[in-house]
Amino acid sequence: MGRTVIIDPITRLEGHGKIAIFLDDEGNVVNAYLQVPELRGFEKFLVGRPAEDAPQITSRICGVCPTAHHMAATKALDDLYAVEPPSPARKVRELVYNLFMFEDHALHFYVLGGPDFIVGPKAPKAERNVFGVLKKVGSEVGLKVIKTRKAARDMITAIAGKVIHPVFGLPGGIAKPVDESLRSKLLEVANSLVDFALFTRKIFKDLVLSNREYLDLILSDAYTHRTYYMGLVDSANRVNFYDGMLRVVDPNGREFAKFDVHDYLDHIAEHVEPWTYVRFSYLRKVGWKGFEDGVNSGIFSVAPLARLNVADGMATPYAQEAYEEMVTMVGSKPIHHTLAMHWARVIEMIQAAEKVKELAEDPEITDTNIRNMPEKPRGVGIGVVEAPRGVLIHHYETDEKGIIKKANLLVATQHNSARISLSVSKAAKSLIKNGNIDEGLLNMVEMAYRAYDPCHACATHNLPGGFKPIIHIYDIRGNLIKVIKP
Amino acid sequence: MSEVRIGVYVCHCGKNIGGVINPAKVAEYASTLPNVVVARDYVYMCSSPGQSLIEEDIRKYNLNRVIVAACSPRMHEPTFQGVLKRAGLNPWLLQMVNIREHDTWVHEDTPDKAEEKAKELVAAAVARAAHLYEITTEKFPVIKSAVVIGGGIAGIRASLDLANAGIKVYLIEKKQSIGGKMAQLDKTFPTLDCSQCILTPLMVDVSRHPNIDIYAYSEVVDVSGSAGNFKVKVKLKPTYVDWSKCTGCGTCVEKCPGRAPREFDEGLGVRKAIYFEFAQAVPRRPVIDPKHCLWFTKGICRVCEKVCPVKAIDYGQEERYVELNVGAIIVAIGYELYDLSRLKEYGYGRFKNVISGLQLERLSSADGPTRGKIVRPSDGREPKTVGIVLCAGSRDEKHVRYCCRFGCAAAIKHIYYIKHAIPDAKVLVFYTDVRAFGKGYEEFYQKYRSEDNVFFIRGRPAEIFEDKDGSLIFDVYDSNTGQLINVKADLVVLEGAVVPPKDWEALRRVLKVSCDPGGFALELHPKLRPFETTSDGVFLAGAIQGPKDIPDTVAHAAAAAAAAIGFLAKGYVESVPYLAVVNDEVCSGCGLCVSVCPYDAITIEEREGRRVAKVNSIRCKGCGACAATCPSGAMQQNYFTDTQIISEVVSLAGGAK
Amino acid sequence: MGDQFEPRIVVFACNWCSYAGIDLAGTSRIRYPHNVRIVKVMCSGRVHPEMVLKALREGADGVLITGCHPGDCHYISGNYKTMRRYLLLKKLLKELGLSDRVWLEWVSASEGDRWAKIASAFVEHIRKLGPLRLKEVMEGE
Amino acid sequence: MSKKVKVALYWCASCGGCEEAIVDLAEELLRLSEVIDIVFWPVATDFKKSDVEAMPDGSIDISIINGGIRLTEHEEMVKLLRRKSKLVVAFGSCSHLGGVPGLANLFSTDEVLKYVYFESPTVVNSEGVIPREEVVVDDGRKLELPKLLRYVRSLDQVVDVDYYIPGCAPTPDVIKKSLETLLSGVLPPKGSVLGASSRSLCDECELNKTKPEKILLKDIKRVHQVRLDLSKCYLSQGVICLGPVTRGGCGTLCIKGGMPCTGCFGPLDKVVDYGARALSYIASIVDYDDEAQAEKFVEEYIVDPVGWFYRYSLPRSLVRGRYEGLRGGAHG
Repeated sequence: MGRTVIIDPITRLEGHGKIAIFLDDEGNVVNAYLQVPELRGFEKFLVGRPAEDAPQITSRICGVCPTAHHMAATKALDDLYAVEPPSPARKVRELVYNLFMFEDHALHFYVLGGPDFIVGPKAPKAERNVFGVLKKVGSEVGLKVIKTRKAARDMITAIAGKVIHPVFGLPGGIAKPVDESLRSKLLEVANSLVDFALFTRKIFKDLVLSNREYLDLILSDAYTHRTYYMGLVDSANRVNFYDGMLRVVDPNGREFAKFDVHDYLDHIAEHVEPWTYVRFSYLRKVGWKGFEDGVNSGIFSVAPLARLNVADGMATPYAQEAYEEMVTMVGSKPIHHTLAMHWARVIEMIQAAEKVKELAEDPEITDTNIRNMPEKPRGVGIGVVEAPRGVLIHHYETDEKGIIKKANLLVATQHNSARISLSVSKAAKSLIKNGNIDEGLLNMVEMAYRAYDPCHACATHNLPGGFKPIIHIYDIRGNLIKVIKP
Repeated sequence: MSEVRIGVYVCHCGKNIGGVINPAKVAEYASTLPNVVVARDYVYMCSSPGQSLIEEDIRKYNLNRVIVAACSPRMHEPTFQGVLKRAGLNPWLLQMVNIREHDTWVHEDTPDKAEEKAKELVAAAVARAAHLYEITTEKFPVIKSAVVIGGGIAGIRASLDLANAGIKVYLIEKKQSIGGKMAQLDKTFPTLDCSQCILTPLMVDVSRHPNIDIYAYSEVVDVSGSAGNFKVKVKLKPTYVDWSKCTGCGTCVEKCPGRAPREFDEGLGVRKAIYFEFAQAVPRRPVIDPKHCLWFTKGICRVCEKVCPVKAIDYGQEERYVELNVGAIIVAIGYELYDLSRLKEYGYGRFKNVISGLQLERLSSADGPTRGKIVRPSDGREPKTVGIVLCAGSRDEKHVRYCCRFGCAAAIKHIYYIKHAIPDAKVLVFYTDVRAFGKGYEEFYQKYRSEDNVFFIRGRPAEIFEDKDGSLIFDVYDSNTGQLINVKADLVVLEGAVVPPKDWEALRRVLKVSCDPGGFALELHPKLRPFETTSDGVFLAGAIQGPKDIPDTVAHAAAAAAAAIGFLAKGYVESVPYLAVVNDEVCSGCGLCVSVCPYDAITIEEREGRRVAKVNSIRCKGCGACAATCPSGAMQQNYFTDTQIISEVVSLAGGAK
Repeated sequence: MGDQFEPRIVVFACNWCSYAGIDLAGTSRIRYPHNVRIVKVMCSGRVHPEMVLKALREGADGVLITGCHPGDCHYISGNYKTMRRYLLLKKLLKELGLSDRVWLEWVSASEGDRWAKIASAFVEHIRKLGPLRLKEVMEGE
Repeated sequence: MSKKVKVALYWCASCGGCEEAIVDLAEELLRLSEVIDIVFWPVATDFKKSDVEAMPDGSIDISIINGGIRLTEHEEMVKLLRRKSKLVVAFGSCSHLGGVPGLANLFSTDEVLKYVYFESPTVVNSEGVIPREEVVVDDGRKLELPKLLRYVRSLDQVVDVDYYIPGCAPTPDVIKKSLETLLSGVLPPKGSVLGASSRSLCDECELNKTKPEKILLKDIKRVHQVRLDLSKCYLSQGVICLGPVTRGGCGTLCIKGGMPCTGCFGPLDKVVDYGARALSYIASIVDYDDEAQAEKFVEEYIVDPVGWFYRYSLPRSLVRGRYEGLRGGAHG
């Protein structure tokens, strides 16, 4: 029997991932497994908790995207108590949500995923990190990154109470109104965010798109999968992070389904594998066909690229412009190139910034009518948002006192995990031939993986992080014969 | 205190402890425990050699903690604290271990388990003792005055003793007049002197005494404050007569057309709607009984108003309240007769000629309904055969378990009443035991049991039936002769059981006085402190502590007065040692302690711009509720800190290691 | 188990009612199981739930809190606070699977016999439940 | 260069919020890099476990560890770091008290797996597949998953901890103060909680002075049931605010955010069991002396004692989790 290559764990993404690659006797890849090695059982210990505590409890699933969980849970509460927030409250929520979307994308672009391009995939590995980025773009830019993120996060603190684990979400509204002095700060910040987003687009253009080599890499077959895509769209089928209908397009770009989140059970199912704690989402109506892509496989993906694929466009002018540029450059939709995820992320960052500005300017934002009082819970509450990493669904069932009896949390990375496995093994197959294990394998595999910005903290409520990857190569008898270090 | 040096002293208490476990073994074990410098056992630690043994050790080994494993701390804690004081140690460095009441007395049949338990209790005390610290108490002045509740013979005697000692007394009586049960009696045993003749002079003394204010027709409704400084709230019920104007001439009573059954005659006689409790009433000030007054019931009459020479009648009078500020309270509310109608088989209440001993007193009394003639209530005929039933309701599982302590002697006195009034009468006494225990009682008993036509039958009547002529028929099984006797009596007298007064339950709650199984007030110690209570400054006089005859009542009342005088004469009370104490550094002024303090002893103070809790050591009674509420552990209770209790708990939970 | 399990029981008793009642059982020589270990406090209102949990944590198989009957508290209302803390603690312990291990009983100064009955009943109750060994169970994997 | 303080950062079962908290130090972080030398930080640097193993014992000055202990692999790693470090600091609620994921101690691992892989409504799992610690795939190759521990633990339940930095997550201010203390060289007594207050939150709460003299509760209002007057003490409005029992130092973030304190900074020094303390003061101010009414109150209003009073500290509590008895025989 063949050899086993273990990359454990992958770095620079929020979540502990482990990849095992199996080689046959000819030294070609048989299979690659993405393993997610922990489970915290939030769904279980939410049982017995009062529903109104869910927004604060579930935010602890992930400290990187706590706002996504907090918001999904809060929306589930609106639904549970059948009480819509007053328009001002809804706008404040959306404002906070876009601030969050912005800073999270910024984090990924500059610290986690960006380095691959900004510094370059072929650059020495030791430089392919945030410090490398700073070197490449200059420390004043680095400082700008830090400052801008901080400004956005401080605004979240000011409105939501805390940025790491917000507290402001209540069924039918929010805890505290925005006052004028805060709004004037918001306006300042909003402008700086827009500037920064456009600046980021410029960096991406200059360093990546204008670099043929990188572009080819993005478009290369190694990073391409023809799967379904799912994401939220507004009434005009434009990208919306906070609310809307779930739209699914097939690998050929045709609308496959468009549904209200209440019907998610008809559309989404999950598959269990014994070698990982993560569950694999797939389209119930297409079915689970194993780890393969194509129209007949229910595997779908979410996250920035998916959102752009299911939408007909962006909701804000600059973002729309960048979006059109992307579609024209790639030439077709849906875009199946995993690495274009970074591109999509930049475009979304622009929309988030523009949205923040738009909402900060809205006169209603300082209105004090921020609560509609909930009455009796109606037993079930389902909420959905677009987390930075994709569709996030919280589903609670409660008793008549609003105590949670059952919880189901569908997280972006669960939706992506099947496609991530595809990407990983495809990358591996293209880089491991007849026993020759290219030193570049390590990062190529990682790049494929990292593009999704997968958050296993979310997917499994597991801890993020891990070590720099090491590849272990075993002989037939399973003895270690080679170790590749970064 | 830097280094902890503990001395452990295990008492044999003669055989009480030593007869069950081996105190030497316990001491030996104790000597192996941390911080223990010396451990000994001795036959009687509380004896003077025992005490000096500890005292010497404290000096010799310069101990700074003392543990005494002996009886309950409720027994001898003060004794051993005294030892520490004499040896120059703060008394609160003492830790007692209860290995008698909580161990050897209840685990006699498992001696080795008892010994193991004793060791564990000592170990826990050692663990706790390490965290003891010196406690100093504050002194507060006492107010040299007292409230006496109840104007019966006990209250009267106590009031006079206090007043004569120069203490201001407020005597509270719920009826119109003081005098109580004794005033209703015709004669007193065993001397047979006239009850009123010996009582009324005292009543007059009370009314004349400069140091005594009588609040008649009044009730204590609330008590706040604490020993040395009580605030007693008294309700003055409306009398509809302005006593300040009234001269007590009695014209109103004379002229009043209203009639009502006379309580003083136990329902046998009649009184006016405006009345004195009885002829020699003190104060001699009448009250109107609105339930029977024609003005109040029918809106007519107002005769009393018309005839009153001083215009003292005031139909509009309302109840008033006064607050008395006193240092001590004496409870002398006496007893009440058990409701005899609950002894269904005797027919009291159903049959006119079944009466209570007290009713017989009224029949025999010169100012009674019959002017002293003993007759059958049903037809006024002189009874020729009288049955006297002892222990009517007393010493009876179904009614009250305890003895009334005067029924027997009263019965003998009642034989005298009957034989004296109706020499040819036949008297049958039905008894279980005759308890003639008091001075001169046995002689009294012998004298009257041997009179002609007086028969003592050991047995209780079975069910009593009433004959058409009102006489009573019943069987009695005489357990001495083994015969069943059929009796036909003209009159049956029940020497009834006694219980605490109905209003006692409410009163004892405001006084924080516990009660015994019979419902009577619980004394601090049945032998050593029978007239004090667990509430400092509250004393017991007479039958409220338990049934008593007159001599015992008077003795008890005098003793209570003496105790109260001693307490007041000392001039100060000390703050409780178990005071709540705040750690200012930790306190955040959250104020939850304020919310739970039952004495409003805690306030929140601003200090250097911070809010901090402050305890008022006069008000704090040391319950520790605040310490059990404090979320931060800033609030602690002296002698019961979290650390002290938890170290004890941990040791007990883990057992002797 | 070989020889029968002897529960280790920590009892909190207030000075004025329960401790006195337990003393009375002693002076009246009323027998009850030796397993109980009494901790004196001035008022049951001083007993902190923390102390109860600590007892269980450190090896007690059961904890019995005793105090004055409602209305009889020497400190006016301490026993009501105890009662409320107990009710909350019970609800908490139920979720932690331990509610059977703690009882609250009122014992007055005159109820030596009642105390003996309660002590016997609680010891038997805990004996049936078996040893707790909270520390070992929760710390062992 | 070698004068710099050698610091290792590591995360166990945490959500990543603690790392974000450090990132939120922003410019501060750059300034710090002048005085400290990060010798190990999986999330951002290239050092590996093997590098740590290679270090001589006690060669790391300070190890700052966040996250609860959930896996055997966490145990191994923190034991290794303990051996290599002069000081070990528990960072954030999970490491300090067990944290929100510690609520999993209310359920057995089997209960969790059963729900997640069978009962969850979206799962399609007819063959009853369940992730296993060791799985054989393809032609006999083994894949392994780490073992889940039965009970989540706080760091000090696994290794000796010198200091604690509280919060979920610790605020930049608290982190700054803590690091200043640690780097100052003048160290507080072992076991101290750094960077925060020595008093409860009320001490620094603007609303404390608005408390009425006595707070007595006839009912409890759950946060969604009441429009709080944000200028008055929340507890006095009948909402469970854990400020009185919770260590201050966060600057009353949640209060300012219009929500009551849920206790992430944990207990004060003198407190043995946070939840018991919380429970006791709430029970003490309930305004019913009648047992039946009090029972009704508890039944009606105390809907989630564990979730409320032990939200962040169940593993660090005296009981630690749901007791399942000796050999599984559960009580209660």
